[in-house]
Amino acid sequence: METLEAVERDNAPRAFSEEAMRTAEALVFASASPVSENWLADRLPRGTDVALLMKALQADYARRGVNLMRVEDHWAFRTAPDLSFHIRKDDQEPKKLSRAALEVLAIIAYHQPVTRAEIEDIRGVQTSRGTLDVLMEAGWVRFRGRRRSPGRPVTLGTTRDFLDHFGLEEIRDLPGLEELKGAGLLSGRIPPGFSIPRPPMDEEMAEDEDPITQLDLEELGLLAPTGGDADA
Amino acid sequence: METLEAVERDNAPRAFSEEAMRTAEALVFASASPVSENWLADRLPRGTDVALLMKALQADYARRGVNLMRVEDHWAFRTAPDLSFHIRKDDQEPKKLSRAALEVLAIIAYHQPVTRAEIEDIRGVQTSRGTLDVLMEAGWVRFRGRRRSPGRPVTLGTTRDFLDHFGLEEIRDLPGLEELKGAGLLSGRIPPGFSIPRPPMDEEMAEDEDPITQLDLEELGLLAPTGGDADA
Amino acid sequence: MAEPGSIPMDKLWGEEPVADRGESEPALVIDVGGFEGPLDLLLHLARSQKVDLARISVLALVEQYLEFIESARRVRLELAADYLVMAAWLAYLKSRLLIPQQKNSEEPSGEEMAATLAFRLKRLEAMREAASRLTGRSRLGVDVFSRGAPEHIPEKAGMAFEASLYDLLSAYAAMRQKQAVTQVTIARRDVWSLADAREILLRLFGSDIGWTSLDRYLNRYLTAPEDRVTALASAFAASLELVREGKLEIRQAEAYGDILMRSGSGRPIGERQEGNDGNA
Repeated sequence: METLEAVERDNAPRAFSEEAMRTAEALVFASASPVSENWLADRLPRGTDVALLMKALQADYARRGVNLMRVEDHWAFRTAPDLSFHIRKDDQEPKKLSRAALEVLAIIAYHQPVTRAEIEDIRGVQTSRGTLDVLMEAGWVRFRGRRRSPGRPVTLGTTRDFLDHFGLEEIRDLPGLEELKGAGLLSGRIPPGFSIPRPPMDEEMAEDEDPITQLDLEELGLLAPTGGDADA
Repeated sequence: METLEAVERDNAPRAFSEEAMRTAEALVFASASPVSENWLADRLPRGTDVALLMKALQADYARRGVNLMRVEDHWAFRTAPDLSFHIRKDDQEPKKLSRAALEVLAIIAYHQPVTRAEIEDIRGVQTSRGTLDVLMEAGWVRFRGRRRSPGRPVTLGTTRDFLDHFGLEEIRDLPGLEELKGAGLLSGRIPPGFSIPRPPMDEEMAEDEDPITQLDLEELGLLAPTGGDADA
Repeated sequence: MAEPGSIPMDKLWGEEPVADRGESEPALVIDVGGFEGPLDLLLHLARSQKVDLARISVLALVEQYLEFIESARRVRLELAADYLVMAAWLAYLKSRLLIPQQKNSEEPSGEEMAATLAFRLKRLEAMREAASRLTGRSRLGVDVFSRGAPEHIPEKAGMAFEASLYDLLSAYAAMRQKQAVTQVTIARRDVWSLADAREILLRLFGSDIGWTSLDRYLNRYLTAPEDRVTALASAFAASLELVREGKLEIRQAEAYGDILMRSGSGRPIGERQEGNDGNA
């Protein structure tokens, strides 16, 4: 290790310029997979001693949080092994929300307070139980209350986290028909009578809506009763 | 930059340990997209001065082939801009924006938050449907909120990805922003020093010594809400 | 006096301007020989005067523009409304520049209007320059690159989901549109709809040009002779609606006289009971 560092510090003529070293560093960094010395040699000034250069670079990085690793004759940057406590490869990547979940979420956002039946009516397809679960788990959708209508269906709405995640100050910041049209998200052909609802102010209960209670949730099997494990 | 390097070189007690520095380095290095200081703070020893630490790290990397860049309060490693020629990947040139889209992007960047009507006023032409869509899909433009004016039009602005893409730390760094502001070209009002073109028939016209009256451009929705220079 | 026709029209439509117009844009681009709207055309005309934008001869510019529009009409080129609205505005500007300003007139003087025009041209040009300076920067993915092989850092919380507002809105819009099945096909109109007329009036009077005769400017530039009746009817009907919303004011000095319009206070009629600010 010491000899490598000596190589790096020397001001004696090297087999590579600073420019070559910086370029090699950038090339390895930007590459999606480990790069071979031959590949590097093609992209560095003629006559560059790539092996020597890479060793010097490796020495530079030896004590950093990022190391230059050699795998056979290929090179790659990796976070230092002793920091693996902080960085693991095996964890789940953040998941992309499915198309169905996006649609349901958007309907809840625009049409809230909205019941499940109404969501299905708007989408024209049944919503699978999992979709709502995902949105609840993400913390973007909540039970708001119950509609004062036969069966007293539960109404759904969005949460504060929803606004935070999507960069909205309030739910009324959602763009309306004209703006969706203007942005090219809705095409010009819109049937007469087509409208996009203006969501109510946050936290405002609709006239035909009662706030939801813990008891409601348990009764509906939406929340496991404290103690038992009813699988609704 | 010199002060930053001084911070780095000092062996005076720092507000952070080497361990913290290596961890931060690894955390930022691991990610392709910028990571926030808050996110870093959660993963570093309690009480670490993240902003200071990142500046020290930035100084470390200032002359390397890979630089540490700030985008708002987020940090990312990027290859050094001067190496562009060597590492340019000619195979995956990103989709070229149309002239109209570029113009709209520039207007949104310099005038934000800006409404669609204001964009159209500046360009003197309707924005075709695909244009905003393209910019939003690229992740450079977003709906910001709503203007507190009649009709509450939605306002548009740029995203952090926009800054990242164009290598800007923040909106203030937009090229020429200050001069444009100074020249009054970013407000709806005609700046006081703006010379009135003299029509050739001038002599025959009634003598008019009045300064330019403040045309009521608010009607046009032209007034930027940032109107810091509205005292014209 | 200005020299109308100092720009050969053929040249404007010819290869020259088209050449530097960059990539094409689908559909709706209003394209008169490659110009992107009336301001773009005006900017081009102004540049060809080869002087500082702040010192262009507005009158000459107006003449050139109007001549351009006339030529387009002669060859029966269909011009987009934006160009015609601008023509009407410029024709009005020209009259204001030529006729001495009346004392204590509420309307902006010709010079003020000319300054507005020069300002808008300057501002558009500034944005063009800004756009090119932006693209001249080192861009991520073009000149500057991010980590090619990112490593994942686990979130503290278990499952994380990703979606952008754009994802959300485009999913919603596409789904609503798909669901709104309709067989309605709208026949192409050759009359002005109320909505068209309203849009055009708003554009024209949005720039606060003072009392303007509907017949003189609107009709002359906005319509072909055979459409005048429908245009007038729709424009008039739309104008009444706009008056009610406070966006427009109308006056007519005598029966069958010119109908004059100008932009309104912006306050709907119902809300104006207190503090009448002396509007006619």
